[in-house]
This record gives sequence, structure tokens and C-alpha cells, in this order.
Amino acid sequence: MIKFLWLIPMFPLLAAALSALAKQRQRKWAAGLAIGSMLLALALSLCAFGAALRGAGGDGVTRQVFNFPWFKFAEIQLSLGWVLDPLTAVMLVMVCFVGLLIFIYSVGYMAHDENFTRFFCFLSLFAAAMLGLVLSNSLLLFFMCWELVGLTSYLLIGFWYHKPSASAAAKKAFITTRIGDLAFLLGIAWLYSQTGTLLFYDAGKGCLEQSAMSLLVTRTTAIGLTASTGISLLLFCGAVGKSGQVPLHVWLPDAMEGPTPVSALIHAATMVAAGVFLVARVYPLFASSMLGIDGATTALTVVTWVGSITAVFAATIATAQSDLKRILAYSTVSQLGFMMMGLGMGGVAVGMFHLITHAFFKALLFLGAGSVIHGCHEEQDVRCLGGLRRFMPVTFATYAIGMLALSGFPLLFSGFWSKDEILHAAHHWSSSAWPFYLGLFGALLTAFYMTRQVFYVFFGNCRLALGRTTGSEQRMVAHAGLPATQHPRVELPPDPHESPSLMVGPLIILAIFSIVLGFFGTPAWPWFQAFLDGVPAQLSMARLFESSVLSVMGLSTAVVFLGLGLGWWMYGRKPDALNEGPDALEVIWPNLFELLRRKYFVDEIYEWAVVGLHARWALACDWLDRWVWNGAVQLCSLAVVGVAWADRFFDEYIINGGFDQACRRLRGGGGLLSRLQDGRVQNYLRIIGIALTVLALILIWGCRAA
Amino acid sequence: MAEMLDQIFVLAKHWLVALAPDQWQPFISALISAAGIILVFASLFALTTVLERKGLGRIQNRYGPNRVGPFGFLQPLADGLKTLTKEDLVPRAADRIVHYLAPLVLVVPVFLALAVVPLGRNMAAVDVDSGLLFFFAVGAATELSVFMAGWSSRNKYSLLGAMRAIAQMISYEVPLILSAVTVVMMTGSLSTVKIVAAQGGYTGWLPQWFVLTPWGFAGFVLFLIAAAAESNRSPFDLPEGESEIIAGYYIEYSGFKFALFFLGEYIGLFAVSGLAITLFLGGWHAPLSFLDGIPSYLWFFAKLLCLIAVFIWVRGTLPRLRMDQLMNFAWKFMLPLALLNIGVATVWRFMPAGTTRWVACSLLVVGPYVLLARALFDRAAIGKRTYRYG
Amino acid sequence: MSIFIILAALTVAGAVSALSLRNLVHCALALTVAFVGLAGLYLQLGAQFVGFAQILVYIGAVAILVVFAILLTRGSEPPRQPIFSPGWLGGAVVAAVVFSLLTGMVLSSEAVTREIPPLPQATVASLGEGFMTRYILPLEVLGLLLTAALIGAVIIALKEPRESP
Amino acid sequence: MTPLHAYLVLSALLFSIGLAGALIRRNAIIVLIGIELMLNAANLNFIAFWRFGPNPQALTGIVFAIFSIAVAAAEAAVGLALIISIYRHYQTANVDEINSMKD
Repeated sequence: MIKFLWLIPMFPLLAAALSALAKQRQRKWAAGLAIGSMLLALALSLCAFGAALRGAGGDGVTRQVFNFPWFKFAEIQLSLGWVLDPLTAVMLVMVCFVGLLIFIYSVGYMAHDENFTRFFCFLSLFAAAMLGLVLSNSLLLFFMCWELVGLTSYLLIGFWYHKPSASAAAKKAFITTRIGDLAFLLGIAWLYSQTGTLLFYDAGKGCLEQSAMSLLVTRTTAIGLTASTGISLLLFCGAVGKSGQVPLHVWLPDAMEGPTPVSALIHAATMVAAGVFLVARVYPLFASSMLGIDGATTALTVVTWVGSITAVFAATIATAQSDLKRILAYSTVSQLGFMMMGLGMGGVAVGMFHLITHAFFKALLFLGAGSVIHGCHEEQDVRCLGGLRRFMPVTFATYAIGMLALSGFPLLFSGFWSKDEILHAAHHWSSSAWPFYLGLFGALLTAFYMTRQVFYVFFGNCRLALGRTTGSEQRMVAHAGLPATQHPRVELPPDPHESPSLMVGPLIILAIFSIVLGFFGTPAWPWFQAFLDGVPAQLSMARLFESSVLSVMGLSTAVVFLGLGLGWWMYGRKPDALNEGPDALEVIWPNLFELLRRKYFVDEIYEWAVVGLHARWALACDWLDRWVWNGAVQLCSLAVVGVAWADRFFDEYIINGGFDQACRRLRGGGGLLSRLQDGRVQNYLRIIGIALTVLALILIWGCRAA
Repeated sequence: MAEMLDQIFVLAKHWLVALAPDQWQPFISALISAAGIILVFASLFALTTVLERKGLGRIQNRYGPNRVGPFGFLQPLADGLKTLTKEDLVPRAADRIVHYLAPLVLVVPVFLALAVVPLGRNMAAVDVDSGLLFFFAVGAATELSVFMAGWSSRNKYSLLGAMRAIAQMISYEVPLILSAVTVVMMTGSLSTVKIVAAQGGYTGWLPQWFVLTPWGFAGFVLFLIAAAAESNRSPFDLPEGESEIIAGYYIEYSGFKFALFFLGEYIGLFAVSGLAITLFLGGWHAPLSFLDGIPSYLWFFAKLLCLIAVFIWVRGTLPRLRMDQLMNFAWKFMLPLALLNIGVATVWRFMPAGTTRWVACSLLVVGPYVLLARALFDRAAIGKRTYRYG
Repeated sequence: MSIFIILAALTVAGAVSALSLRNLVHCALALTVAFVGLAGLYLQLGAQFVGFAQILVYIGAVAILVVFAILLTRGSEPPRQPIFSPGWLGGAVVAAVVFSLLTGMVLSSEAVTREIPPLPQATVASLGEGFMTRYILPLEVLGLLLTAALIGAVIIALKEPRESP
Repeated sequence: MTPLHAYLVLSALLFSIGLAGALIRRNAIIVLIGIELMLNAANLNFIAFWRFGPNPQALTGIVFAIFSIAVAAAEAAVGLALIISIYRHYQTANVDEINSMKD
């Protein structure tokens, strides 16, 4: 099995390559290619999963690796490889499955787009890169795929590049993540310099295994940090960038400019989770440290804090957004924060569990949002939607399931169990109680804003006719791919309609999964955690009723209900007929609402900082120009004038002569200086020649001297 | 005796060289071979002109030249006298030096090119290690001469003709060289002598010439077509298409210079045909094993005459192409097939000998040919004729 | 030695006239003369393949390209204004300095005193083997480069669209 | 038999002729020709050092020369294409009139 693991990413890659060659017309071909490749990949990864299952159940994690030398220069040999362990297997299945569904969905969603084939080419490329990332056993390969994923994300966010906002968002996403990746790369380099290998597992020689670990832990660097801590912090920076943790979260909401399937696949389910997966993958590195603050290592503490802060931060913002997809985006950010918390406090299993469940129901939510947008003619502003549950029942039902799962509706939905795991872990976390409270607050907010959104979109009566912003008009035209003139302008748009079955089918499947998945990780039967940790799972109802578990569960349940109730009380009771009225929250705390609506002014702050820097720099240059150079010239001319003045009292000729002379000199000097910079190639070439001569002479003399 | 007869020229040359003092011997031998080549091929040129004119005449249902000498075979003599005695016109606006140099730059390289063609057993004037490359390298100089002729005689027709000719030569040089490459792949050598030696053996009576293999046959055909285009023979004689641009790049030439151009054209034809013989038709080897006794150079020249006959026949038969058709033919038809042919040669090289190899390679050659021809034919809608110059 | 002197004279003469003649076409033709001379030098140095390749590439391709470019840029008739750029004196001086420097270095190096080894053999076969085994990567890269150059040249030289902003 | 330094001096001469041409001529094409000459001078050096070098069987010089010939061909193609398009744009091929980078 392990031998053929590389086939899994190979199929989508092939599909991408082939559909890159496809003509614009050959839509069926491209789509079929992509979906077929995903099917094959899914089948293979199920086999892989089976293999992992057969391996599991014993004590300790069973792990097959396959490494091969890539190239060697001098005596250094770089080798790549792939690994099959429960972590990989789970991720593989998740990515393939969700990916497949979203592929199918986007056949319906992109049906009218003229660049259909390009879209599928990018999607398949993304899938290939993601799968490669998941099963890579070498930090180098991991990084390559990581960058590939980033690239495809960039391409897909800017898919409708003729929208300025889209291209801007794409650039923003790319650059912001680069900041993190720089640190990541530094971390890799450091790790390599310390251990001399980038393979995770290499029969004892890998950088995550005993020998390397002991080495890394003992070696300490600058401010009392052990090498392992430093490296893991650097790697974590990469994770922060990729999965939109504070302070690098700004790109994720803007990324919603891309087509909705992209938002679902890349910016909700898989890619942004890659950061979390990275932390999970190199967890030993994070967890290994001598001087941990009672149990939790420095690195993990950082992870926890960043995660919890992000969770609440993003959740608060989400309560005040009005764009359907932005709300989901912020909730994604906050959920990622939850996952980080889980990793930081509860270990791999907890974080990963939430990752998997979240992948499903967040994908579901996004696809639901997509079908809403699709059905309402590209309208994204929740204040302009409403009452859709009559028009698109299936979407409503599935969306409600997803929303309940996300806000963690007790006992029935997967979100509840995974989030509860995290809270439980936080409850037991010894070093500080704050993450626990933050988590609770986050859960509360999650329930609240999801309720708000659902009430806005699906209840009340349809406000679609009133609110047709020019922006959405453009979006509609852009999406239809027609120039605005020949596009059939509708003053009163036709009623929203249910999406085609091609789009609804995936919704239903995802909905089912986002209910069922939860039961694989209940405290009663923690099969998932056991599978990841490689211990046999046993069923015991009793564990469900331990005081600690029960108390946390009760608490979170209460919080969730509080959130739901609050949402209903503020938005559900009296939905405003037309979207003039201010937001209910705005009525209560206008200032706070404004603050949240503008996302804590984070963008503005960044902008101010960067622009300010440039402005100051420019000022400096300007000052230099104005005073130093210009001053010199001024001085010269002043001197000349002085001379002239002196000369006036002498002979007339001397005046004229001196004056003219001086002016000529000045002009000559100016010309001399400017000749260095005339655009003539030959002068540059000449200067090069002189430089060559001088250099050679220096060298010769150097040799003579030596 | 047959041995003697076969080697007679070689022996004669050695004997002559031996007379000279030692430090002169290399030059002497070079001189002798050069003289021999020039003599032989110049006379062949004379013969060919008559043959061509008579042949064309017969094809067009008229007598060719038949007044001067027996059956008009002294016609070239008369023509030679005429051209030599004609006034040598140079236009006033012309660039005298270049105008003067152009014919020389054409004639010298083509004679040089003949030097690497083995005319018989041990009868290659120079046997350099990379003779084929030499041939093509020298052949490249002709384009320059064409340009010089066209540009120097300040005449828009001649410039036009030169441009056409250069474009045509460049485009057809690619398939020419590519189809020669297959042979190089097989013999693993660029030396013409070695290439001929590689086709020496016989299977039963039949020779082992490359033309008798699928790839060799395809290569030979491609090579002939490209050769015709390289030496501006019809149907590729647009550069001197009388009906459009009176005589192409040598409108402004007359008298001896014109004769030189004429000579150069024909010698180029001989050279490229000789190369075709060397590459595909087994050089100077006898076509059947039991005919081995007959002197090798006779075989060579027999084959040469056959090829020239083919060229004459083609000239008499086919109409002239149009410029765009010409280019399309070069780039859309010849080039792909030449590339494919290389692939076929590779397959042939690495498949075990036997009928399967034959069948596979033949299919590989024929199938794409048919398909490509079909596609191009369907594509070729007779549309409005468009000109693109500069 | 005499052959060398002849070839060198040919080459230098060709080069000088290629860069000093007034009519661009003459320059191009003189350039080909210089190339021929260089090819001869290569042959005399025993590098047969390179010599022929030189002829094939430079005379068969580059010279023709140059000529075409000259005709396309209407350079074929001699220019009205002086052919030398204003700062030609400085350029000449720089060139002279570079030449004297190089020559000085060469003559002061131990190349003067080196004895002449026997003529080495560079058969085409060995060369080809080298290309296919040891220098395979450069070869591939070169192929890539040539392709890129081809496409790039075509794209650059395409006609500008009429309604250029 | 010709000694090494003769070749070296010759190539130095060629190089500086090319340099001079590239420096003092106005027409871009001639400048390009000068550059080609410089490249050829370098090639001559390679071959000369290969022939007089310690181990000529390595063929390094020849291979390098061949590569540089190919590169020179590519360079010529692109350069001339550039010149042509510049000519189309400015209606001139004089390098000292093409100085729009100046301002």
C-alpha cells in the first residue's frame, strides 16, 4: 500500500495537467476529468485508511513510511518521502471526500462561467497539492506542497480577476501568508541545520524521533529558548499565516471574493486547516521541552493563547458582519482558533477531531451559502435576503443542520462533541483558566451570530426586490461573464429558486455526515481519539456521566442555548420587513457595533503602519534631495553670484566674463553629472569597460603584492 | 583487373602526388582533387542542361535543341560562347562590389560541398570526421549569396526574389537536415565515407541501403522534396518565377555572371543529389551483389543521373506553388513528418529485427502521413490570396 | 604559423570593417568574413565540429538574421547623419585601454612560455557521448533556452496592435 | 606552430574591436554585431585553452564553446527582434536617440 501512496495526489495532478490543455469549450471533459480523478483518489485513500485501521488497535501509533533520495550535492543528500499513519489517513479521506463533493457541487455552481475549464484545472491542482501536503513525510516536501496550495488559493481567489476587489484580495492573501511562510522557511532551515534531516520519520533518524528530539531539547539558544521551542514557534508562524490566526487573519475574510466552492474547499475545509495539520504533524516538536510551565511547553502555551484569542476575536467580528460569506469566513477563523486551542491543550486528537467535523459542517455551510447566492442572483448581503426557507427548503434544512452543528447544538450534532472535547481539555488545563472562559465566550458568540445569520437569511419575508445594490449587479454581470450592456438587466428580479440537484445533493450528504461524525468522538466512545493515539477504543457509557465531563457539557449546552436564545430574541422575533432599519445589535451598542463592523480597524491599522512607513521614507528621501544635493548646487550658485557681485565693482568685462564663465562652469558640471544618467546604453557600456579595467588592474596588483 | 579499373583514378592521383616534393604534397593532392571535381561536374552540368531542355521539350511535345552538333548535344558549347561574349551589364545604382561577389559566393561553396561526397571507393576528396555537418555548413553560404545578388542589384523584383528564396531555403533546410539526422542516428557517424560503408552489405542479392527501410524511404522522399526546394527547382522555383518577378534575384545579371549563377544552381543540385545518394541510396555501392565488379564511380554517376532525370521529370510535370502554400507545406507537413521519422528511426533502432519491426515502422510512417494529409487537405480552403512582405 | 597569420588578418580585417563601414549591409557581409576567419582558426586548433558549427550557425543563421533586421529597419541605405555616436572618442579610448590591458596581462602571463602539446583529438562521437552523458543537463537547459528565445523573439517582433493605447 | 599567446592576443584584439564597435557606433544593429564579436572572441579563448590545456580529452572547452555559440544565436534572435520592435515604435534604430529612460 505504502508504495502506491504517491498515486493519490498524482491523479488530480494529472487531471490538472490534462484539463490545462483543454479548450474553453470542453467543459464536460474537464469536469469529468477532475471528478473522476477525485473518485480514484478517494478510492485509494479509503484503501489507505483501511490499511491504517488494520495497523491500529495495538499500542502506540503504527506508522509506515517510504523515503527515497531526491538529489544530493557534495555529501549532503536530500530525501523526500511519504508517511501513512492515522493522522494522514484521516486527513486523506476527509480531503478527498469533501473535495469530491465540492467538485460535483461546483459543476452546478460554475455552470454559466466561461472559464469553467480553468476553474477545474486550478481545483484539481489544489487537490493534488493538498493531498501531497497531507501525506508528505519530509518537511521540505511539506513546504513545497504548502506553497503550491498557497499558489492555487491565490489563483482561485483571483479567479474573477476582472473584478478589482478580487485581484486585490488575491494579492492580499498571497502576501499575508508569505509573511508567515518566511518564518516557516526560517524554521525549516534552522531545523535542518540542527538535525541535518528534514524527514519526519526515518527509522529513528527522522527529525521528529527520539535522537533528534533529545538533541533539540538539550540545545538552548538566545533567550533561554531551547532549539525545539524556537523552531516550533517559527513553524507556528507559518501555521498562523496559513490558517488565519491573529494577527495574520486579515486575508481570510477578503478571500471570500473567490467563487463560493473555492471558499468552501480551500478557505473553510482544507487549506486553512493545513496550518492546524502542520502543528499536529510536528506535534512532538511542540510537545518536547524540558522547561515546560508545569506540563504545557512554551510552544504549546503560545499556540493555546493565540488560538483562544483568535477564537473570541474573530467571533466578535462575525457578529456584526453583513456579508453572508464574510460571516462564515470569520466563523472559520474563530473555529480555527478553537482547533489551535485544542491542539495546545488537549493534544493532537482533540484538535484534529474538531478539524474533521468542522471541515464537514463548514463546507456544508459554505455550499449552502453558495446555493443561496446562486438562487438569489448573486445577492450576498444578508440584509437584502430573507424568508428564503419558503423558496429553497432543502437548502434551508441542510443549512440549519450545519448551523446547529457549528454552534454546537447538544448531543445530536458533531460540532457539539468536538467543541466539547476542546472545552473539556481547556477545563483541565492547569496553567491558566482563561482559555476555558474564552472558549465558552467564543461558543456563546458562535451560537449567537449563526442564529443571527439564519434569521436574517431564511426567516422574515423576502427583501430581495428592495435591496439590489449596484455592487451585486456588477457581481452578477461579472459572474455571468457577459459585458454589462448585453446582460438582461432585471429591475425586479425573479423569485429566488431552489438550486439544481447537482448542488443540492452534496449539501444533503454533507449534512448527514455533519451529524453522524460526532458519534465517533463522544466521551462515551472516543474511537477517533483512540485511533489517532493508537490505543484500542472501548465503549463505556459511564465516562459520559463523570462529574467533570458532565459539568463541562452542561455548561457548554447552557451557553449554546443562551446564544441561540439571544439570537432569536434580537433577530428572530420581529424581522424588519425592509432593510432600512439598523441592525438590532446596533440599536443597543452603536459604537461597539461600528467597531466590530469595521473589524477592530485592523486593516486600517495595517494600512496606516505600512503607508506611514513609506511616507516617512519618502519624506527622508525628499529631505535629502531638498537640502543636501540642492543645497550643494545652491551654494555653488551663491558663490558665483558673490563673485559676480564682487566683480561688479571692477571692470565691466570682468563682470560679464566672470559671470558667464561661472555659469558655463555650472552648466558644464550639471551636464557632467547628468551624462552619467542619460538613457544611452553606450555610456553605460563604456563605464562598465572602465570598471573592468580598474578591477583587473587592482587584481593584478593584488597578485603582485601577494 | 576490376580492382584496377575501380581504383584507377585513385592510383593516378597518388602517382601524380608522389612526383611532387614532400612539403608540397598536401596542396598538390588537394589541387588535383579540386581540379578533378570541377572538371567532371562542369561537364556534367553541360550535359545536364541539354538533357533537361530536350526532356522538357519532349514532355511539352516539341523537339528540344537539336541543331548544334549531333542531336544538339553541342548546344551548351554554343551557349557558353554566347554568354562569354555577351556584355556584362551592371546597373548604375547597383552596389558594384557586392554585385560582383555574389556569383562567386554562390559557386565556391557548392563546389566545396561536393568535396565531402564520396564519388567512389576511396574517392572522397576530403574525408572529415564531421563531413555531413561540413556539407550543410557550406550549403548555408548560398543563402548569403542569394541575398547579396538580390540586394546589390537595386531592383525591387530581385530583392523580392531574394527574400522569397531566403525564406524558402531557411524553411526547407529544417526538414532537409532532420531527415538526414535519421541516417546519422543509424550509422552513429557524421562522416560520409562511414555512412556509405554502413550500407555496404548485401542480404542475398538485395543491398542494405537505407532507402529500403520504412524510415529510410520516408526520409529519402522528404529529403528529395526539401532538396528540390533548397536548389530552387520547380515546383519550388518561386524565387525566379518568371510570371511574377521576372527572374528573381538575377534579373540584373547577364553574361558570365549569369552563367556562373546558372552553374552554381546546377552544381548545388548535383551536390545535394549526391548527398541523397550517399545517405540513402548506398553511395557508390552496386544495387545488386553480383554487379559488384563494375567500377564504383560508374554506379555513383548512374544514380546521380537517375535522380537528375527525376528532377527533370518533376519539373516538367508539376505546376509552381504559391508562396503561402509553400510555407504551409514546409512547416505544417514536412517538419512534422521529419520529426516523426526520427521517432520511427528510434523505434527501428531499438526493436528486434524481424517482420514485426517492419510492420510497426511502416504503420508508424504511413498512418500519420495519411492523417496529416487528410487534415491539411480538409483545411485547405481555396480563399482569397494574401501577400505578406516585410 | 603562416596560415594562422592569414586567418587572423582575415578575421581582424573583417571585424574592423564590419564595425567601421558606412553601409550596414556591407557591415553584415564583412561580419560573415570575420566569422569565416574564426571558423578557420577553430579548424586549425583541431576543433572541427565547433568550426563547422560556427559556419552553420553564424553564417547560416545569424548573418541572415542581421541582414533581415537591417532591411526591416531600413538600414540598407547609408544614413545621412554621422555614423559615429557623439561620444565616440571616449569609447575608442576605453576600447584601446581594455585591449592594452588584456594584451599586457596575456604577455605577462606564463602562456608565453608554455610549450605546445600535440594536437588533441575531438571526434564527433566522443563529443556526442559527452553531450548525452556528462553535459546532458546543460544540453537540456540549452534546448529550453532556445525554445524560449524562439517564442520570445516571435512575440516581441509581432506587429504592435493598431489601437495601441 | 602557433603558440598559445598568439591566439590570446588575437582574441583580445577581437574583443576590443567588438567593444569599440559597440561603444562608438550609433546603429543598434552594429552594436549587436559588436557584441557578437566579443562573444566570438571569448569562444576563441575557450578553444585555444582547450587545445593548449593540460587535459584536452575532457572536451570542456569545446563543449563550452558550442553552448556559447547556441546562446549567442538565441541572443542574436531576441536582440534583433527587440531592435525591430523598437524601430517600429521610435522609427529609428540609433541607440543615442532611444533614451526615453532618461526622463
